[in-house]
Amino acid sequence: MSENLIPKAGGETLYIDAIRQAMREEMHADPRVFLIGEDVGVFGGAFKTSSGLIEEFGATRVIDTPISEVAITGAACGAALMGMRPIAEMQFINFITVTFDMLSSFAATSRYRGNGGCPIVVRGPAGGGVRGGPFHSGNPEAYFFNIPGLKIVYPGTAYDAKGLLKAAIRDEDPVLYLEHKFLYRRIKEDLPVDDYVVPIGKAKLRREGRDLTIITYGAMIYLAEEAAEELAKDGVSVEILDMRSILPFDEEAMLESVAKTNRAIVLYEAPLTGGVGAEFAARIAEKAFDWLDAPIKRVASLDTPVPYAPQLEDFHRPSKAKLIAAAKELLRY
Amino acid sequence: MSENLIPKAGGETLYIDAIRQAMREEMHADPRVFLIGEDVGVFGGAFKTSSGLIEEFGATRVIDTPISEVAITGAACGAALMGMRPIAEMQFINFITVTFDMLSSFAATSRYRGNGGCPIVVRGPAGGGVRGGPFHSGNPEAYFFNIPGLKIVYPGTAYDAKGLLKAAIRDEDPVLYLEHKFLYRRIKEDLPVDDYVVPIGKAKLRREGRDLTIITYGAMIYLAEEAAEELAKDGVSVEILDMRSILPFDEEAMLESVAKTNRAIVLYEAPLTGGVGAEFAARIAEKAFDWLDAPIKRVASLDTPVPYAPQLEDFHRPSKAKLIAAAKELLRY
Amino acid sequence: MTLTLASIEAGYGLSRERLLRIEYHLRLTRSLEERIVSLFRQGKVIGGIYRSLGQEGESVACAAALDFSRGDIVSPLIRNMGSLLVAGALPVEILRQYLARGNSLTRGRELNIHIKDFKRGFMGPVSPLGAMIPVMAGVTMAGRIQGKSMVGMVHIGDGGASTGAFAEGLNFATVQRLPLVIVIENNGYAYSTPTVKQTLATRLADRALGVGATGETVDGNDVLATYAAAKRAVDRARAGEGVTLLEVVTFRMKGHAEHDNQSYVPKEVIEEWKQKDPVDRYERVLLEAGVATPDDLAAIQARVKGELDAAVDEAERSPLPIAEDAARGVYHGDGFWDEPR
Amino acid sequence: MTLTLASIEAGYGLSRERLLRIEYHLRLTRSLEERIVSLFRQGKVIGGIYRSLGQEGESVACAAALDFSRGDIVSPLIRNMGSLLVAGALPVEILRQYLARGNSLTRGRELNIHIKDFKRGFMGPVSPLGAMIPVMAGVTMAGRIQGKSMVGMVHIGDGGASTGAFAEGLNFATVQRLPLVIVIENNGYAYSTPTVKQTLATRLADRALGVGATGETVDGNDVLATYAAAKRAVDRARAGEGVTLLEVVTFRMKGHAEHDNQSYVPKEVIEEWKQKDPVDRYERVLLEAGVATPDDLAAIQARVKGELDAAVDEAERSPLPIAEDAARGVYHGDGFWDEPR
Ligand SMILES: Cc1ncc(C[n+]2csc(CCOP(=O)(O)OP(=O)(O)O)c2C)c(N)n1
Ligand SMILES: Cc1ncc(C[n+]2csc(CCOP(=O)(O)OP(=O)(O)O)c2C)c(N)n1
Ligand SMILES: [Mg+2]
Ligand SMILES: [Mg+2]
Repeated sequence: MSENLIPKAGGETLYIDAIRQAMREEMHADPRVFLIGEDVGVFGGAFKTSSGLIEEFGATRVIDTPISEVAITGAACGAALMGMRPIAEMQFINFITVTFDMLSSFAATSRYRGNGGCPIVVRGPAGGGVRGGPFHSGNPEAYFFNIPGLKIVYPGTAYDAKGLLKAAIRDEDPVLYLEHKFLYRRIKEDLPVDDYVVPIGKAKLRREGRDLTIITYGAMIYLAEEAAEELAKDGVSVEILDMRSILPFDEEAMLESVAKTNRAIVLYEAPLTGGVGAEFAARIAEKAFDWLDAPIKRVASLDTPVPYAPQLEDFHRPSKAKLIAAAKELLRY
Repeated sequence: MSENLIPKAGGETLYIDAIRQAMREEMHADPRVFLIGEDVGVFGGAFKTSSGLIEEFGATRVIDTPISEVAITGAACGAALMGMRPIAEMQFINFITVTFDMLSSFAATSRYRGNGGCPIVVRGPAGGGVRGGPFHSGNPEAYFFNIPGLKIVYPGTAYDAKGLLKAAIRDEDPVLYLEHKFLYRRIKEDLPVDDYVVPIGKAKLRREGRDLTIITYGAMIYLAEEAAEELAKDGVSVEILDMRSILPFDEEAMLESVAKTNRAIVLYEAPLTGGVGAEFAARIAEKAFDWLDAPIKRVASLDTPVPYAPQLEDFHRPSKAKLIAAAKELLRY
Repeated sequence: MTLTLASIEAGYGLSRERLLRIEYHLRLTRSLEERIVSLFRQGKVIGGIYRSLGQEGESVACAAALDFSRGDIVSPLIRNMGSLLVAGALPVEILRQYLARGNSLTRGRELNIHIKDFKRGFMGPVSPLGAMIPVMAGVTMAGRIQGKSMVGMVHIGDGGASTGAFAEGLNFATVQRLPLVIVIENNGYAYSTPTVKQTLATRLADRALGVGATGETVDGNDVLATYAAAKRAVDRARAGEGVTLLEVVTFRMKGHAEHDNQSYVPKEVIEEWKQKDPVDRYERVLLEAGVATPDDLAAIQARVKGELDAAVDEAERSPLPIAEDAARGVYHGDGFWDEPR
Repeated sequence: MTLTLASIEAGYGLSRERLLRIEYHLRLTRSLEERIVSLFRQGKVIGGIYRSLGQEGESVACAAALDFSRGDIVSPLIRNMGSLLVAGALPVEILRQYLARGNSLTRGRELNIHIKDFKRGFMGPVSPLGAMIPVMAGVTMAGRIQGKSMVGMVHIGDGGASTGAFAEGLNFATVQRLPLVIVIENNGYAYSTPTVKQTLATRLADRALGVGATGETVDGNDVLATYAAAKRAVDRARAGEGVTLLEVVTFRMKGHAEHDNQSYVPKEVIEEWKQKDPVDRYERVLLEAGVATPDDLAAIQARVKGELDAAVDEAERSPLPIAEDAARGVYHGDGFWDEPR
């Protein structure tokens, strides 16, 4: 397909539309790309993320499936081995746990054991704050974080949502792409019209600061900003590093920032214990020890399932208050 | 059943027999306890862990099943809700990934969401060093470590294997019990004849030292000891803390030891990135910062699947050499 | 053949009292759901709602075949509010779920009909479809070990029947000859996916053939026929004859959830199924057979209205959860679940 | 009816050359496995071995029904070494796996027949049973998107058929009308578990009924009958008629792995199945039909012996893996898989 037939989008774009744009443009640019999942075709997806795609690309490239996450991801793996570039949608990212084995045993190990690269993208709505209760609010990135062979990304901006999804689709290895459902229609950005990717593994310095670094990703970048604004009023200069990619992650950017600010808070939306942020903290504790003027703090959700009632969910989640308290503690140190 | 009908075992006991003893004694003591899994009955289990149990307790309490990990663990959950105390065996712990959803969505959340406690034990042979290749050498503890509601234990001694399994069976919450297949017939200890449990959540100080703490669990305790012996020759005094329980884990013991030695290495058999040891390191970095005289080091497996050939697997795994190198680096600090 | 109370009693073993009780539960289900819709429109419901309009018949009829006094347990899906009500869940308990109140059975942690009480005989689902089949296999397995004569019943959709969990659970329960009835609700759609895209099988009950279970298909909008089929299945289970896979053919008259306008369903199909409404049909039977007079039916509706007025009132007055409670009750031992709310 | 070459040609479409090729692959499979056993006894094999004695017939016959020149792909189980050999895997490649050599197809990272080469048309399994069914569904789905006329074939055991992955894959492939043949090897046992404890179904092919696929059961120790059934299934697949679930009834003549002495199998049963040995039976057919003389058969065995002598020699001389390589080739881009070994 010639370059100029690829429809360019861009301009003011919702986070969710950035995802659709990325799929659409990649499907135009590369006939190997297809989308497979429950209700992704005729209905356009439970959140309408893929609306219009079946009309544009037909039912062989936008495939409605039975409720079979193992079959969906397994078929994606098989197709990937045949040279295709499947995008498998989980209706909610929670249901990725149903096919944990396919991803950990088959997809992640495929290249290493000589079975060939398995370039699939598994994407789906993650994250809380939407009153989804225990089964529709998950942040499962840590479950897959000790599984070499996978990649994991979790964009927090529309720009990154589009650029990382394109990078994921073009990647030669399996990528879990977590999209935050709270951001779908709440974040809108002016996106470039021209094709771009956001490289997997590169963090983004969202805010420069001197006194303290908040290392975070996903929807938490906005919480970090709120806290930073508030702390700025007290003259505290906060740096915010949006990791964006979780596996691999940008260790260098993390260490560089800590070398500058000498204080670090790791912020994430999943429960505290065993979260991805533990690894970030551990890396800093090993490799930036000399630069640290204070302990490494983590702010995350409570170690509980995600409760449903607003009062409970809000208490469960990281809050500006907790973040500011952690920051102040470090600054007093 | 009256106390004196419970058959007491003990004496020189293999690690694997400690597991069988625990199951047998608990089944005698408590009619609610039963074992369910593939080939656990007539055959006595792929590793013969349950040999003799079906003869003693009959086929209603030692249940051979189809190859259906979801059904096995799901049925265990249902039975647990009915007041039973099921032990579900995974033939190899790797296959626990097949039923990740049942454990994370159903079992772990059951109590929290008002569905009642779900006291199941899921156990199975874990760990490498046996030339099992990518699918029979797994250490999946980190996959489940960000899932509040579960407990995880990983004994390294026959004493702990027995005591922790008894504690797991008696526990009111779901426990993943990882047993190291390399240790099955290689570790033999003199066990007490009387009933005992090893409480979940308590670490064990295996070796006292002054210069450096190695925080570890599972089969790695022996590697830690080898390294400690060797370092002792150079006058280095190493403390070894066997965590034994992973979720919950004994933060206090960890911090206490680091407060004493001021240097910590976290050692584990799983791949480095996203391993359980990252959380241990993160806790130390937050809560023992003032006591640290050096960075926190981690020694773990390479970030790859487990390869099959001995040369490859040995290189993949943590080694005494790597451990000693890490120790020396810290001591020079 | 003209229908009479005597012929129904002879054919179905249902007394007038039980027939009217079924009618009461049908109306209770439909009206409770209407109350929930109106609370939803008032913005009082937290999260979404999943309608069972058109499926009240099979929900109530299947559960009516159980004997809760013998320890039977039903595990409904989201569209089986009727099963819960038959098992004895109170409307106020369901309303408190939707309103996410602190004294709901889940204390505000879980939504809609995800509630459990084994004493009364029900356990709501978790969201991952299929999971409850193995779980209910385990429930009945425990019942057998414990020497109970209980029967389990678990619901799954045409869509949920495509999950591996369903398949493992069905085979496992069958080979273990457990006293379990698995009801597949073939309501035409799984979200937007029609059953023809879910599977090439034309009878979902045929899944039974592949594992050696008993399979049966019944018109799920025919309350009496569904009751009879469910009763046969329950009797078989109790007699130790193992698993029945009972397919009830019905239709989801609303979208998957409130935001889904069901644009993918042909209008004629909805019209056609409107004619087959299970509650209307059942009421016609009651009238025709002289089991009830129009006044009797009106009295039942009046009773339902009164009960629901009170229930909504009570639910709305129920306390909100205490924020700090979010941290508690994950593990045994912190006393959370022993505290009154 | 007396068997003749002409009657076999007419009935099965197999020429003398192809009939002898099947014989060659049967002998090659059996003999290669004997070599592996002897290497195992010499302590040279890393890890365990899983015998296919008694199952060579169905492995070879099913794969022989594929047309690798059209891009067909077979995904065998551990007991289908024969399928791999038919697809063109070399004995030395399999031996290098068992000996964990650095120049094996998996470079010493994976064991036994877990090898893949799509150019030749094979992909070994991962260990979690059932996973390959969805994966092969995807392979054939891709083939269709790419406009190929390829067919996929994937093997599963009586035990593996109890997995959710199998069920999801079977239903998915069927409803998508994919060109896939799923072979269930009912060999009586899954490890120590007899098929009666695996499922109440008496015919595993009946799983097809529940999803709308075609099901067929065949005597897996009858090489010609199995070939014919597999050929029908492959033809159906290639013609766009979708999935066939082909049950081959056979027997596992050895324990699950070398350490398992099969004590749970009644002696008579083993004796009985010995009489039904597929290789013996096939050779009797060849002799009876005048397709081959005893000398022809001896010549094939001699050829096999010669080839295996050379293969074992080459495998034993193959280099061990380089330790440091363990760290490489996890992700694209480090060049590992492009380097010659
Ligand atoms: C394993 C899993 N995958 C996906 C979903 C998302 N989901 C919720 S309901 C639904 C459709 C269910 O259809 P069906 O089983 O036919 O039940 P119905 O809604 O028609 O009653 C889907 C796909 C889920 N809950 N669980
Ligand atoms: C999901 C899963 N669970 C358990 C196992 C362990 N396991 C390996 S082979 C086997 C028995 C397989 O029996 P069957 O499918 O009948 O194949 P056969 O060995 O008879 O060829 C088991 C239980 C596995 N590999 N995968
Ligand atoms: Mg449905
Ligand atoms: Mg078998």
